[in-house]
Amino acid sequence: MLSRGFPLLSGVDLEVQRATLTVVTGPNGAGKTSLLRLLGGLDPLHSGDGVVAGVDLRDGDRRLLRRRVGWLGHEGSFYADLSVRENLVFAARALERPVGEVDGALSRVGLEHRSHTTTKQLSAGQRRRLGLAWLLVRRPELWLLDEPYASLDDAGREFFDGLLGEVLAGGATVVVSAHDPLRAANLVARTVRMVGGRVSA
Amino acid sequence: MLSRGFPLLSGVDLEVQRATLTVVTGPNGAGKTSLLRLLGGLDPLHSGDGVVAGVDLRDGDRRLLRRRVGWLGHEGSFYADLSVRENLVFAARALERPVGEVDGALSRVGLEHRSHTTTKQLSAGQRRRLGLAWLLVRRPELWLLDEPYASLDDAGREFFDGLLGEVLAGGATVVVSAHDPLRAANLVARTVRMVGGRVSA
Amino acid sequence: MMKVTQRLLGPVTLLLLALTFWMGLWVTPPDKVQGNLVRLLYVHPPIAWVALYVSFGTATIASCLYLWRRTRSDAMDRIAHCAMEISVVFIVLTLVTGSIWGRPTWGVWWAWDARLTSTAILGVFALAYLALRRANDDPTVRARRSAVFAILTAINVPIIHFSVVWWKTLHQGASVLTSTGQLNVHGSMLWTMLIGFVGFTLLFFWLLRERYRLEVSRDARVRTRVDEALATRRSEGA
Amino acid sequence: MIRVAWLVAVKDLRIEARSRVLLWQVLPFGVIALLLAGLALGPAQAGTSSAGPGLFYLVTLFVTLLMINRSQSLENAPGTRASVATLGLDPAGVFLGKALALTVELWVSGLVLLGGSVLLLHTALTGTLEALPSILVTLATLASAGTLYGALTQGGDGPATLLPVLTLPAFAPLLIAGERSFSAALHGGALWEWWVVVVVALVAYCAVGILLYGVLEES
Amino acid sequence: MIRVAWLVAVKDLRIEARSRVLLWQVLPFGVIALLLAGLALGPAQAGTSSAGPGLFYLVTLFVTLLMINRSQSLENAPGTRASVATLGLDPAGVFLGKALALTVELWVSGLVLLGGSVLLLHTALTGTLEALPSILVTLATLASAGTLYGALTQGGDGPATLLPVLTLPAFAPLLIAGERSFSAALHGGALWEWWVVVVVALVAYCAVGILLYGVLEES
Ligand code: HEM
Ligand SMILES: Nc1ncnc2c1ncn2[C@@H]1O[C@H](COP(=O)(O)OP(=O)(O)OP(=O)(O)O)[C@@H](O)[C@H]1O
Ligand SMILES: Nc1ncnc2c1ncn2[C@@H]1O[C@H](COP(=O)(O)OP(=O)(O)OP(=O)(O)O)[C@@H](O)[C@H]1O
Ligand SMILES: [Mg+2]
Ligand SMILES: [Mg+2]
Repeated sequence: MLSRGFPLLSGVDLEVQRATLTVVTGPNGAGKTSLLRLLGGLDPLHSGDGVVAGVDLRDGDRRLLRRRVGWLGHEGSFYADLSVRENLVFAARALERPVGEVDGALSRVGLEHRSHTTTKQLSAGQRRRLGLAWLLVRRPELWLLDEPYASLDDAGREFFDGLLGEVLAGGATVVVSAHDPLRAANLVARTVRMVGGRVSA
Repeated sequence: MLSRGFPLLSGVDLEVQRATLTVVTGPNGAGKTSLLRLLGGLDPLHSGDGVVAGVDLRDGDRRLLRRRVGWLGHEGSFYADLSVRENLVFAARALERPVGEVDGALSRVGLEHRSHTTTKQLSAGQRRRLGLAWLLVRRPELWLLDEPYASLDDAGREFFDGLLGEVLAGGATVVVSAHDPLRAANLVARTVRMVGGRVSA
Repeated sequence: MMKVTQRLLGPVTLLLLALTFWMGLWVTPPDKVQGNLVRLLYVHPPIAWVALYVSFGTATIASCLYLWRRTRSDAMDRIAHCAMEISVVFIVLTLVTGSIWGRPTWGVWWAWDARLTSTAILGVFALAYLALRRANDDPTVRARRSAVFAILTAINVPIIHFSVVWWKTLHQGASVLTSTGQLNVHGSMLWTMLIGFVGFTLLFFWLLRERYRLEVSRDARVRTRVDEALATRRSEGA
Repeated sequence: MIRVAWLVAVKDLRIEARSRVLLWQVLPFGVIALLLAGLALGPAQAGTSSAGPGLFYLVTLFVTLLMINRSQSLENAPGTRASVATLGLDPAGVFLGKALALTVELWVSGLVLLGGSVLLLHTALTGTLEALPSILVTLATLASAGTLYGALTQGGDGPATLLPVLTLPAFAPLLIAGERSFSAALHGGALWEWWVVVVVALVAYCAVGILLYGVLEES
Repeated sequence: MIRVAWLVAVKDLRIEARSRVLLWQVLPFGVIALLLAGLALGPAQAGTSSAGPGLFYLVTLFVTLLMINRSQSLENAPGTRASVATLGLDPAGVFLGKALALTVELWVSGLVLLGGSVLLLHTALTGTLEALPSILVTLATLASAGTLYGALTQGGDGPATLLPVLTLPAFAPLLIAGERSFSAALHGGALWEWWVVVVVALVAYCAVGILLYGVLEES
């Protein structure tokens, strides 16, 4: 598997079970973020094969895949000039979800008192929380979370762990990249270790 | 203390001893990042008083302060179109340090094999490591580190802990904001907890 | 059959071009008004024809084929790229031969004439295409974007054409075949022109083939470099 | 498609209303550029209204480029792209929405610049009003072409400075057509030919955008 | 100061050499804008060389604005500002370095545009060569003024958004002076008065920059 004219990933042979939590670990630069982007159909696959949620990564319509994916990245920011609430309303409208869900999501992640702040004024952790709220509105089938703990405070991490359990119980699949071991260790079905663009264990 | 027309911090009463490690914790949005920026002279102080390294934050020449400060922020990126090495050489030249130190710093943070990669192509953790290398070249008196563990892998965190000890032994002062407890707990002289823009303990 | 055509392409091109030059310089008579300058007639129009229609046409068709899922292949992307590069060369040649012709006939090297301007604009399009390719590293992104750009360019060709048609023009109109369908040039001149058109068109395809081969071998070299990079990548952190 | 277009257009216009980039940054540039253009050409030529249409479109071109840049950079904030990509918005709708928002913004700036050229370059008022429909259509065409070209230059490593190179050859015929029909309105002359050029271009760009915007977004 | 200036200038030029924004993006834009300007004015006026200097400076203005933007956006990537701020670079040196790099870039584009206007607008070659020194000085002045105003317009959260409006009025006298001395070189006429204007402006902007750039950076 290649990407961006540079061999980001090669020798990745991975199968993820539906409705399980897979954790990807590995040293910096191992290719975790790249793998997650690939799984979400955010980057193209240049060689090798992959099928995610029934969509072929190489020849299939990756847009179909992306509609079913939720992504929380290192830089989880949205339209910087819209307020927290406006961003979520945009997502809800785009997905034809009732706009009423937005306020529920906001208070679940603890941003209700910041709902009229423009996104660019948020602190790092608040931005992560907004990312989680966005996912709550999205309710995707495949959750791809890149270092979800980063910048979150204790309460945020606890909330996140609770959310994970809920999501898995709801039948969605979760792939998380992490440097810290997840605290909700009992939920983890499989841990994959990457090194130098390969899955090593 | 005010900042950016919004009361970011108020009721912060803090004294930091020279050559000690202070950890600032607190929930998301508490004002940790804002406090660190203020200490480094990166943001102006609008009311209240503060003296850092002998420089008055309100009336003094903050540039004098900044020269003595090392900063590692949430988004520790540099000139995106320069390579890793060129960025460090720029810093070394600017500070009239021997350029030879650059390669030492690069190999200490484990980026020697990425020294000709442009900065924008680095992974999140590699970018953090570049930030550390930049600080190694800088050797500041006051280290301000915003969530230093974020995105670093295990080896990186270990290296960071070692670095902390070295820095403190060298007589520099370190202020760290963190959500995880630092592993090198024996080095921590004081933990400050912030809530809602105030120091609570 | 294919092989024979392939092998013959180069020699036939050379033969036809040599024939054009020989007939153009020695067989055909000088013009009453233009004198020997008229001999540019055997070079300039065919080159312009290749620059505008043959090469842009090839690039556009190849781009469409690339974008259509069923015929998508790297080959199409490469053909479009090579055709556009050759088009730059031919557009420059058009401008040069035209300017050389224009200096004695119109008294200036360049004029704000509709045809000249639109030729220049097309040249800029071709250059912009190459710039766009340079600006993208990822092969897929590059191929898609440049294919869309080539198609946008194709839209512009008729627009440019029409936007200048109503403009009074210095440049020669359709002078070889008049609207009554009557031939108004000397017989040997017509033959020379015809051979010229065929010769320069074949020259285009010959260049295209050679350029394409070069590109393929360069891609192969890139691939070996990628393999090397892959090896170092795999040894990373091991 | 229409629903998505509306959603995207409202979002873009709301961001514009919030950040006031058009109002405070682009428009003043445009007006002053008009003033300078008048000065650069010297009082003799600027006074004659013949230079008006040309200068109007030259400045409009510059304003358009700035606005396209802005319109695309909204989508390119770090992280925004990935998050929005997972919404799986219909690309044809996104194209139409962005083109619509850009059209509205260009109309606003076009009206201001027309006012400027009437006041500063002494372009005749009645002729200007007559030319208004053709100007609005030309601006809409510029907006839809610009949205397409903007998507072509988006994301890449180089900043969107590549945009001018790609757009200018395509804008050239539009600008000429616009300028000619503006001149024709001012001084009398055949109008419909230029209309045909602009309307054909508008339809063609919209068609290509609806069909191919997805291919660009994909990358 | 000189050391820092050199360091900054080399860094900016290296980034330019790496990203080729000038070569592939701004310059073609300039050339095409020149072509379009010729078209917008119509063959009748573009052919007369009198429009040459005005158009040259108008296009130069656009190119300058693009380059200033680029020059400042280098410093404004997320995180870059804070990291570089802690280097405590001498602001006078930063100003000189950035102005120097911008001058070099503007000279390159100026030469290309002059070539373009000789070829496309039939500006007389000998007159153009005569005007060259005055053009180079004017471009240097634009670069130093641009660096100053660029710093003013950055970090545009607050009321600073209004400041870009100031750029163009400041450029106006420079452009007029440059255009007049270019015209004078082409058609004969008094040159030295315009020289005085431009040189005084250059010295003034450099002085202000050296003294006050620190104040701007601070904010
Ligand atoms: C820089 C200057 C010139 C340029 C860019 C130029 C460009 C072109 C182009 C693009 C065509 C192809 C048109 C088509 O096939 O639709 C063409 C054809 C032609 N050009 Fe030029 N030209 C230039 C100068 C001249 C001059 C000075 C003459 C003669 C006085 C000339 C005579 C012709 C003729 C006879 C044709 C063939 C037209 C036909 O039969 O349809 N050109 N030129
Ligand atoms: N365009 C590119 N050119 C060259 N190398 C690249 C490019 N893009 C990414 N890389 C490299 O690919 C590798 C994998 O990056 P990726 O972001 O996937 O790592 P990661 O496992 O997420 O690391 P981290 O733990 O630091 O987040 C890195 O070494 C990075 O430098
Ligand atoms: N310009 C502004 N306008 C309004 N509010 C702002 C502005 N800038 C920052 N804030 C608010 O100030 C608060 C403190 O932000 P800061 O980044 O210092 O928090 P933090 O303690 O670092 O949080 P985290 O743990 O999430 O990084 C946040 O609530 C943020 O929304
Ligand atoms: Mg990563
Ligand atoms: Mg913070």
